[in-house]
Amino acid sequence: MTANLQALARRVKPGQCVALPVDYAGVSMAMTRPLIEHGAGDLHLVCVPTGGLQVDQLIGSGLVRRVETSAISLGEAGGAPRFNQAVREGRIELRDATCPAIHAGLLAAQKGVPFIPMRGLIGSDLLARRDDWKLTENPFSDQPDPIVLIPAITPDIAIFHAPMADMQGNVWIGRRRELAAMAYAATETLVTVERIVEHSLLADETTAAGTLPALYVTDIAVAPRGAWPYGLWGKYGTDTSELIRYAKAARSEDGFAEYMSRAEVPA
Amino acid sequence: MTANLQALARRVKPGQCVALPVDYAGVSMAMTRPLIEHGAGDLHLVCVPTGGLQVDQLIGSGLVRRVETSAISLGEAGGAPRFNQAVREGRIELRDATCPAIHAGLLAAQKGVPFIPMRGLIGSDLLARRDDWKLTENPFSDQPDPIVLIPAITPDIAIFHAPMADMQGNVWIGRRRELAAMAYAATETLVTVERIVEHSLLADETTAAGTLPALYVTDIAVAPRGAWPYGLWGKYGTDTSELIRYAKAARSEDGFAEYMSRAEVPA
Amino acid sequence: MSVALPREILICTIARLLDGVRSVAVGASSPIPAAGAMLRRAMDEGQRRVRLSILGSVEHNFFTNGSVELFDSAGQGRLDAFFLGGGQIDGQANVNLVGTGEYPQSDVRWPGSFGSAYLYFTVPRVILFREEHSPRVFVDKVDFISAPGVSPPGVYRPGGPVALLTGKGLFSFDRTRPGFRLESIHPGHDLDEIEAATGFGFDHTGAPPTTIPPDAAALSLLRGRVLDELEETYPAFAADWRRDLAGATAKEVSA
Amino acid sequence: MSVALPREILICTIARLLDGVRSVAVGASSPIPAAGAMLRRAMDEGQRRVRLSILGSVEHNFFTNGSVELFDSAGQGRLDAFFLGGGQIDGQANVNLVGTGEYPQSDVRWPGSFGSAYLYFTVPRVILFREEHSPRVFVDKVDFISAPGVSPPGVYRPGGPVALLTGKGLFSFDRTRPGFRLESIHPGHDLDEIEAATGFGFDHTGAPPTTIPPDAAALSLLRGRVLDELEETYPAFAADWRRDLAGATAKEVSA
Repeated sequence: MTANLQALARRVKPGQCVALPVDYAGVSMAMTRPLIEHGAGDLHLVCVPTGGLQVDQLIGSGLVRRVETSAISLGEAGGAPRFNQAVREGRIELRDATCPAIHAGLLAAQKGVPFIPMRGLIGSDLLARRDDWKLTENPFSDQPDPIVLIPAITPDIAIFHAPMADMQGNVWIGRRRELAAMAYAATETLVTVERIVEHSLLADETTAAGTLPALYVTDIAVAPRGAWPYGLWGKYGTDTSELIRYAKAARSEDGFAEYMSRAEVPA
Repeated sequence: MTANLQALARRVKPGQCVALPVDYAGVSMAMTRPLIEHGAGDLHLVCVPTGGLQVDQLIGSGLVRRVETSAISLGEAGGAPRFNQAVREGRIELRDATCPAIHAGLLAAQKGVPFIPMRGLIGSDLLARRDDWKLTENPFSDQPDPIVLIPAITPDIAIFHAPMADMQGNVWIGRRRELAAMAYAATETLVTVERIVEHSLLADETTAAGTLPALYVTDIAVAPRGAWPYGLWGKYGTDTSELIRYAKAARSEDGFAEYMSRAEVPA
Repeated sequence: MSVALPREILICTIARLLDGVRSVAVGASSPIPAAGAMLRRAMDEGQRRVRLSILGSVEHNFFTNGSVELFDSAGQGRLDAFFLGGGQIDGQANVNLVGTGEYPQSDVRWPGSFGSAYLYFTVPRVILFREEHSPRVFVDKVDFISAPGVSPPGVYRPGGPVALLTGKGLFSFDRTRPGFRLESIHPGHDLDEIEAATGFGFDHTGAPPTTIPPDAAALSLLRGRVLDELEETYPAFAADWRRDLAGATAKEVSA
Repeated sequence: MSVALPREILICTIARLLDGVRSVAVGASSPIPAAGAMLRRAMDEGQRRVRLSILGSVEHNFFTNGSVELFDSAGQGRLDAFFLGGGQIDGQANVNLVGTGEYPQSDVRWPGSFGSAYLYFTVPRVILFREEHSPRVFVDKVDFISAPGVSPPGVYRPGGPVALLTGKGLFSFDRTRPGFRLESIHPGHDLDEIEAATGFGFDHTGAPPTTIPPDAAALSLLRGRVLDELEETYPAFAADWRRDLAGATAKEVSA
């Protein structure tokens, strides 16, 4: 079931809702350029629960209509320049959230329910600005007890990078279970991996414990160092100098265009 | 942090809510006799999501006031005799549930919310008999869309058996993640294990993926073959002949008493 | 190859009912549905991947998120087929897994509802399977509804019963009427017998056909690969089946 | 041993604020809170186990259920302490992590609210930490409330702010009033300077004391074990700290 990166990218259709993981959980940076070349735009990105380089590059390339996120930054390399400019210019629709609200929305989709309640939020401008969240009363309390309901987030596609997959399409995600949560919630899931292993990941209880079953995996492509310049837990670290190089270049639209035209994954 | 079985049993207080796992997930049968000897009664058992031998023996020993479960049976060995008799005689309060409702209640506790919505149930006598479940309207729908809310289940204590723990109190549960769900929801969690390993289960990403962190584990005792006569996934199988032996003996109160007085874990 | 055993006809009928599924789950202690799903998987090999999960099995378990994942995957619409039994089943396809008489002090108490009150609503193709075909099982009205066969308009219900398979025959279920229709009768049984053994009314043609027996290819898969696969999870059932096969062969040889 | 560096005073103050905690979590890119928690853990060793989780760290991560587990454990009441910063913080302890000016077209856009709108409600001991102490950070009223400092009666809120630590001083927070009180001033700063740098009013005594500097034992733990531990997650910060220490020692030697 392995394909190339371009074939994976072609599964994304204009206007779709695409879920992407947090920096440290396994971002499929290898998919970023194929997605930009494929050019399906008008995307609604859901950052699980925050976004960074990949989101900034997709926004800079004009493919994004709306972003739902708890934060977007380049970490130690500072703010996300293309995101920040798009916000200033009002070119993207913002759905500012808080991390557990995004997890709650995905959980609702995982459970097949229309909403999940969540504590907190009351009195924040996040709640004031989110007309898709509902304030209600806890019906199990005999005292007034307001609580927020978060509607299900059902991405069309989830995209992430993982250390390995097997020939049956099972993917090892370790303790990065937000990747499973994304896949459960999404209709399709596209995965890039460092390598394909010959043995079944489900055959051994030790590896099975950290495996996302093929049931949730639509397609897989091999992309060694596919999270670069982000790191991949247990495999390689983040290339902070590259993030800083990007952050500087992408301060201007021209600098961004130039960066995107030449930067390549190092051997 | 390891103790003996008796010390673990003493943590259970009369009237508490105790969560116990399904037959195949790691039942701490080794704790059954210490619990009976300790004698804390008036218990509210929550079966996650069904119960078997351990629940039947605790009921037969008169320690149980209420059972919340999706089913109780001895599997291939048939019905649970002490449970069935207690039901006939009206000696225990029943909270008949369905598996995902018990999972939903525990999930609500895990999330720190008072309830979780759940599909299904409508029109069943389960719902008709559960005055703690609430039928409500989905506020996100503009059509009539009834949906059931399941209140949080917050056990005082969860008890289960697992293959191994490390010196820091981390417990390897593999893909039996209902054990983690029980521990997240419960105030205290008591675990018996086949063995204690010297290395940290969290030090290696492969074992970390299937590990319940010590944060949720109150105390641990070593009990080799501690699930017997149930099996332990990946370790040993179920001793069905012993279950059948029990099922026959426990048809009568005397037979049950005699069985309990002499059966011991085989070497 | 000897003639199909009754259990083999059941297994093959289940495999036929599973035509086209991508994923099927089987509860614990359900060897015949498990074998039916295994046969379907074997028959579809090379054309379509059929995923099978047997609760409580280590080998046949594609889930890695504990016992909740079966229900979650059903809620997501990823589970195409499931099996339900029932201490009582009535003509509206209501299922009772709890007990007879007054609740909660049931005269006869069964284990309980398991996941029925959820999966019956969410799995598109629920196959009711109960080998014992008698008036105490197939009743006019169940004493306790673990899960209702149909729901009023407005109730979220992508799933529900499509068929009822018993030791005597195969019924389809029409959700709109609602009610059962006898589709075929297993070899060795007849309509009068089935009517006498069924406590609810059902549709049927004047002379319902005989249930299609397995062809040689299916029988060969069944007695080879499927029987071997089944052994891991249901050793007692597999041994019993092998004994029946040996007996049938012995009878043919001696005949 | 040289005199405490400013960052060491901050770290030790955080360790003091964490007295008695069983579990503490630190967000990504938070080296000073992380070091404070590591120092607390080192100080309590042998008496009390302090669990520390640093988001994004592989080494300092006791969670195994993905990034949601931090929030779940807070919801369960298992997380005793957490840190929040803020592009703006006002006198009601409202925190703004989103941006200045009109929303959504902010003049300056910051990353976003992260988990603040939940953890501020559920973690009993939230420590506000912002090194930059200036009127643009400490404002009369934030432009966007990522998370409110206090909640009206009836709103479920077991958690909230207990202290605000800046580069100039340490404040406590009184939820009932609500408002901040200046508890101590770091060496090299004074009340006038703090009043000028703070855009909201706050309580204080006539002459607030100087922030307690770390004693030799704390300093020794800090520059040994804690600095080593910190290096895995924050190599750049650790290297910078080591440079400052070398510089301070060189100055003392040359003095």
